[in-house]
Amino acid sequence: GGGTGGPNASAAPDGKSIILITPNPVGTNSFLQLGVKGAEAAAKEIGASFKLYESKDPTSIAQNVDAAVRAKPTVIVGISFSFDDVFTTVPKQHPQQQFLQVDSCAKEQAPNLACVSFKEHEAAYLAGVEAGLLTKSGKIGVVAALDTPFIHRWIEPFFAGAASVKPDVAGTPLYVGGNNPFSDPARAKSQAQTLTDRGADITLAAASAGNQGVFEAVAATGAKAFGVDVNQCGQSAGNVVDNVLKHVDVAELAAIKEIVSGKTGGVKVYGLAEGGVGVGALSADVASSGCTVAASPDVITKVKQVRDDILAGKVTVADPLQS
Amino acid sequence: MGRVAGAAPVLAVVGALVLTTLVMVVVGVDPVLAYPALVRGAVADGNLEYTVAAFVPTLGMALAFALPLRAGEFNLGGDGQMAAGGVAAAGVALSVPLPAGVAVVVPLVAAGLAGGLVAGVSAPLRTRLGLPAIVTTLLISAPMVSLASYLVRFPLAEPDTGIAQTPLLPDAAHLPALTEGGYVTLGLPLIVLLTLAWLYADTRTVTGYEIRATGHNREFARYGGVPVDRLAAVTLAAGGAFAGLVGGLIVLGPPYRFVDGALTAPGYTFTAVAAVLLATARPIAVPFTVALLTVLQVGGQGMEREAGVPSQLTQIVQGLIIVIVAVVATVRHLRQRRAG
Amino acid sequence: MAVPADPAVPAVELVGVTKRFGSVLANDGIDLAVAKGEVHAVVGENGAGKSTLMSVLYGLHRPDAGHVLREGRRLRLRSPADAIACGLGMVHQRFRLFPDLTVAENIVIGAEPVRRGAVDRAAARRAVEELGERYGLRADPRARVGDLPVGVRQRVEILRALYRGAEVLILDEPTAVLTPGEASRLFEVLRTITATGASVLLVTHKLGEVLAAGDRVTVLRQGRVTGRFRTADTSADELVQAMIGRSLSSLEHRRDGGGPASGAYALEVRDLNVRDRDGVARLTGVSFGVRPGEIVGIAGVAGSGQRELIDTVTGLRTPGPGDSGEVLLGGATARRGREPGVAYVPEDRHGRGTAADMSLAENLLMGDQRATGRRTLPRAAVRARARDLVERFSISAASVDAPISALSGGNAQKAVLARELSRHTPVIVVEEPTQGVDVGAQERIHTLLAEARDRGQAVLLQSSELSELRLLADRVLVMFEGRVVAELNGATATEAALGHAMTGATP
Amino acid sequence: MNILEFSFLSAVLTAMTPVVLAALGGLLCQVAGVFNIALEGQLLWGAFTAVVFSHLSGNAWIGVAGAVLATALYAAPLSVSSVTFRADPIVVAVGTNLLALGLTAFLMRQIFGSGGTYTSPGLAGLPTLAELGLDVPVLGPQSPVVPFALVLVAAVSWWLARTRSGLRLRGAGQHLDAAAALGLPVTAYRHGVVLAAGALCGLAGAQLALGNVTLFSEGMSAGRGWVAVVAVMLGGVRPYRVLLACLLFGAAEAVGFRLQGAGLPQQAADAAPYVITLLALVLAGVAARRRTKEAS
Ligand SMILES: Nc1ncnc2c1ncn2[C@@H]1O[C@H](COP(=O)(O)OP(=O)(O)OP(=O)(O)O)[C@@H](O)[C@H]1O
Ligand SMILES: Nc1ncnc2c1ncn2[C@@H]1O[C@H](COP(=O)(O)OP(=O)(O)OP(=O)(O)O)[C@@H](O)[C@H]1O
Ligand SMILES: [Mg+2]
Ligand SMILES: [Mg+2]
Repeated sequence: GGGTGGPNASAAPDGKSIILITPNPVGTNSFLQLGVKGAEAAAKEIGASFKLYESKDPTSIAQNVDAAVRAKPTVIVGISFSFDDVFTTVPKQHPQQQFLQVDSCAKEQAPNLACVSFKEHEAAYLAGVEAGLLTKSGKIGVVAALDTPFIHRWIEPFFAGAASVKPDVAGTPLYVGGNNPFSDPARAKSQAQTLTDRGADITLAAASAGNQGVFEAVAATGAKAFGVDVNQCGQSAGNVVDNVLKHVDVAELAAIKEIVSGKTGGVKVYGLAEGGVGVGALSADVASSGCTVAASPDVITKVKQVRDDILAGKVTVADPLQS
Repeated sequence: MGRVAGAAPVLAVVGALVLTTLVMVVVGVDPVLAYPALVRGAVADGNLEYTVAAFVPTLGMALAFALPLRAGEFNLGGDGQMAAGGVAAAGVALSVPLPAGVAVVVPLVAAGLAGGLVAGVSAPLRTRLGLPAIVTTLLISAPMVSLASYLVRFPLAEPDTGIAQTPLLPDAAHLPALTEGGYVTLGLPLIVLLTLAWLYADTRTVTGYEIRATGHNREFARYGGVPVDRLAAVTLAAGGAFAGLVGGLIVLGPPYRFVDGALTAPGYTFTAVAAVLLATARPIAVPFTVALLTVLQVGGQGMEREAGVPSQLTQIVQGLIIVIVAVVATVRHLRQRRAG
Repeated sequence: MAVPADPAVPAVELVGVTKRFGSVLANDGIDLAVAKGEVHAVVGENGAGKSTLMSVLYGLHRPDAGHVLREGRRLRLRSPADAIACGLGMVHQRFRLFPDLTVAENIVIGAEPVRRGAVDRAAARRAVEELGERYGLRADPRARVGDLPVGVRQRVEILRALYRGAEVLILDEPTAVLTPGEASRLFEVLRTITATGASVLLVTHKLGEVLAAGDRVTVLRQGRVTGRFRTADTSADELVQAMIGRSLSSLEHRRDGGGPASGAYALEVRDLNVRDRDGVARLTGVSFGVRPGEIVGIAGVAGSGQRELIDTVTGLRTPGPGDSGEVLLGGATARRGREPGVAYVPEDRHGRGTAADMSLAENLLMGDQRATGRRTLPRAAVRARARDLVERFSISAASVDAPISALSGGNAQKAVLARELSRHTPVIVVEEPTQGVDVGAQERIHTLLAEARDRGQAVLLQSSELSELRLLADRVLVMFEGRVVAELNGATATEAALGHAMTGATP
Repeated sequence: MNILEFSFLSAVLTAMTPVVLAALGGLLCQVAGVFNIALEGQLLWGAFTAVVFSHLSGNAWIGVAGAVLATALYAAPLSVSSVTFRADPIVVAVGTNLLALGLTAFLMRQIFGSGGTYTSPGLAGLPTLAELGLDVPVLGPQSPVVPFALVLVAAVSWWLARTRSGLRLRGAGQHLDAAAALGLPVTAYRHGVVLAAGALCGLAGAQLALGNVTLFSEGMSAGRGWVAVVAVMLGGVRPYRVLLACLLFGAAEAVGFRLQGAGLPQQAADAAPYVITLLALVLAGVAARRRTKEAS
């Protein structure tokens, strides 16, 4: 038997606490998993208790935010665009409560709401550069969970990056869709096979739990894949070139620490410059990452050069969300 | 018999409690914390508002299933009808500027019409081609959800945001709220009124009688001059209209837009099917079975928040309770059979 | 236990059987012995307990007291399977066949010949054909049972029992659903069966059959035996006396005034032609009329077009492209769909005439639900109306709120009649009004029909009971292959003449 | 060209094998007169237990056997409550479907230490026929379960049509009381088909998690059990028709994937299998209607 509600089981009256609210059940969603990881790390570091409220629709998001406000934690963290609506109104009604929105920012931002967002497209562009350099067939693809506007921050920049080094490269995006887009590895594998059947030899896997299916598909045909969010090279040794990294956990941890230390509100954008996004090829320990890009030093060199160009403003990566 | 019938729900609750307590103890959750958290999560601390907010669509979807069922037609396409209604409401509210008052009514009417139309398609398929409604409603549902999703993703999409959703509906189209939070809207009295109207019509009107006769024995009803094909079509369309209306109510309520997937994610359709079947052909019991399942679901989230019960466990508990209630609901019949 | 006095041990014997359903004492200490090779009839009013007794014998009900002996040995019957194993077979009034299986499959199921792991279909077919040959029960072993007419389905039931080695065959109201021709063929079959030493228990309401086909007869009344007779030594009157405790008043149902009704037709059919879905002509050039105050009978072997004719007249037939002709009611063309001016007592009480799970009151309402012109349906009014009908037509029912399935067959039939006759429509169409109904109720139903006529209603009466037609009808139209081939005077036509006309031979 | 066609066929077969197996279970229940919509949850449970047993034993076939047994066991509450206690099988199935979601996610955390997806290089998946030395087109890249499923369809069809027990099962489904009166153990049949459906869903889940891919992720049945229910509704009690319905659905889905590559929106690709199935039904219905009309 566990938690009996003893004195140290949850937050002491004036102890610190963090409540993270997700828009959907965390389940297989690798991005939400990272969010949980970051909040947990922050709680550990600042000595706070941590609670996770999982929602399933806008109404339950609102209910969870309400319940969180009643619990008066140190910070309430909401993750994703789905919080734009609630975080427009609720923080204003509760000026004493600190809020943090990860990955987006409510339109009318209250002073007690801090936001962190990412320039995923910059990292995806770099991965595209790698893909463009490595593809032999000149055909690359993306398997994404669902055709949302957000996912295009990976797709178009990935293709653009590839085209920047191999102008005639053809990119095809496929979406898993169906009944459970974020956790249908068999369908994702089938999609990836469709791509390899058409000659694609590099596929970016952005399908959450479906990624493993994509890796299995490329492994069977000798093609290669890219992972997203975290280092997924170890999940399918020898088949994953690199990953489009998005350090949600790191950024979240930093943001929470700032709020706790009194620096509230504001928007922080994490791009290549801030180290919030990137690809494995840029990191020092690429050799031990298990990623196959480690075997192509020329690719690594090129990627680093493009990164520098982006930082220097010589190359701008278009953000598909900015129409 | 009356005593046994009265005892059945009590037995179900006791059985479910015993089993779920057992599960909690086994997996290390303290029932002493969990149960009060479940109750509070459903009715206390301002949560009642959200329970009502879930009760309204579930009850609406229960009507969407129950109404055609009385005429012997299975409507399993609630998701598609609801999505069609929701997207119709959003489309109308966004594209046609209307004065206050009408701005709420017109989208809701559009929602009902859209849902009714989607469900109504199954009627001629049934009467002309002999395709059972249970198959066609289910098959039509998925493409309808996809269509709504497409519309929200492209023509009706809000620009510059990461998720597929429509822009905020104009203020005039917001359903008037009955509570501060805005989640209990005019939808509550509307659905309650419609439920009462249905209960009344079912037992006390000619049409209700004819619908029931059709459900019990189609040939008998036809023999008695009941236009059975038309009634089947009407009940299917009316069921679809309820589902569409639910979609409209959700969209015109907070956050006042169609968010892709938000209508179908809570699983109102099948919760409602379970509630109606649990009511075992007694329409009057439907609001109560709906309330039971809604409290379980909304309260379950409270249990997750307060007692640290993982969401998987809530699903386990809810699954067990549905099974137990289903079994106990029939113990009555079993006893009768033994006595016979 | 007493050694049987007869030198021949009975094939089967029920001893002191008592069966209670709640407060109803359906069987009350019944003794009944069936000798080998005899046809033993069981008669009694609706609800007398005949079916219950047969169910006890067949292992469907366990008696509260009493037991069953088979060739002197006491049986423990826990289920029909036990009964089958002991050489008992039963043909239920509502057939227990599998509609999607073939005839052969229906017969061998439960005791299939097997060859190399599979059902030996050839052997099964052969077995069915051999049995059919031996007893004169022909049925195509490959046909799907759901496609077969009622008479053939009954043969399948009998064949199944025989295939399972039944030496005692129980038949519950077997002729209720048969045409006279099929019925007489059935009795020939029963004779063939008893000739082999097997016995037959025959439950029926038709005393003519009892006297013609039975050897002995046991009469039940309110769950008890009220008479045992040898058919050779008894009469219908004596049986009736034992069944209902009085004689039937020999009512004269004919119109007092005599002479045929005259004047305009209340119902007229003009040159009706009807084709079925396969394009086969079912009615060809049918024309006739029924005047107010007249009963016109329809006779004919099954499938002669009665079904299509009545469905057209009542508006229940969806007209096909090959249909033509006119139905006039009171001189005006009938509208499409069910015609409110035509009351209709259908033959199929379960499928069409009632909804088993609805209450008696709700069943009594059907067809009249729109009569008030209001959209509401006050429950008190529905109940009051039902109670009134229950009273007027002496339907015996515990409550008008209980499902109609709780009524005995005779009472359910009375309920349907009550509903249709009480509407006082200009035209009444009646099919097989006394099917499965006891003699007392038969008499009452005949009176009701005569009263309707005397009130000036036009009655179209379809019946396979020729005696019923002769008793009630002013004129009898005989149908054959979709045509009206003869019109006879009901009062003077003999059954022989009717039967002759039904074969299609011109008089 | 040729290769493309083979790969298309192969893709349809892979995608639909779990559905076909689950639908076969649903069909058996349908034959016996039990409406089984618990397939989705059982498929998920089968996938989970297959991975657990494979993980524990290091042998994929033990995973398959374990899934078959464990899922038959999982179907036991459905069979007891709906057959013995006569509870509404639809309601019970709604409950067990929910239960499967929660239970697999919960046990996953207990057994593998984390939620989401479980995979490991050490997790034994089913071999392909090519790996077993049978490198033929279409079937080569498939696990042995795929041809087995096809054989099973034929076997079930033959069993239902020709064997003693198959005949009796059909009888029990058409007229329960009559079958009981003939002394057939109808209750045992009904329990039997529900448990058999569980076993088949176990096999389906094992193929999904160890054949189609080699991993378990939460909710990975992803509606396949519902597709199986639809296939049973379409095919009725005829195994080949159910197979055909599954293949039609799978082919439409695969076409949808390919058209997505040519710019078809994802939502249209999602809808395609349902729309095509519905169209096929409607066309068949219209044709049947015309035939009867022409006859007259
Ligand atoms: N299963 C049952 N439950 C309750 N009452 C029953 C049941 N079966 C028969 N009865 C009652 O027992 C009595 C005898 O019924 P039974 O069916 O044996 O009559 P019957 O002689 O066959 O009548 P009929 O001539 O109408 O066929 C009736 O009052 C009937 O309502
Ligand atoms: N009051 C009753 N309640 C429940 N079951 C009954 C009742 N009366 C009869 N039954 C059952 O209904 C079944 C049909 O009975 P039976 O064969 O006598 O038909 P019936 O009553 O004559 O009806 P019909 O003549 O309309 O076909 C029997 O098995 C009997 O036990
Ligand atoms: Mg009887
Ligand atoms: Mg009877």
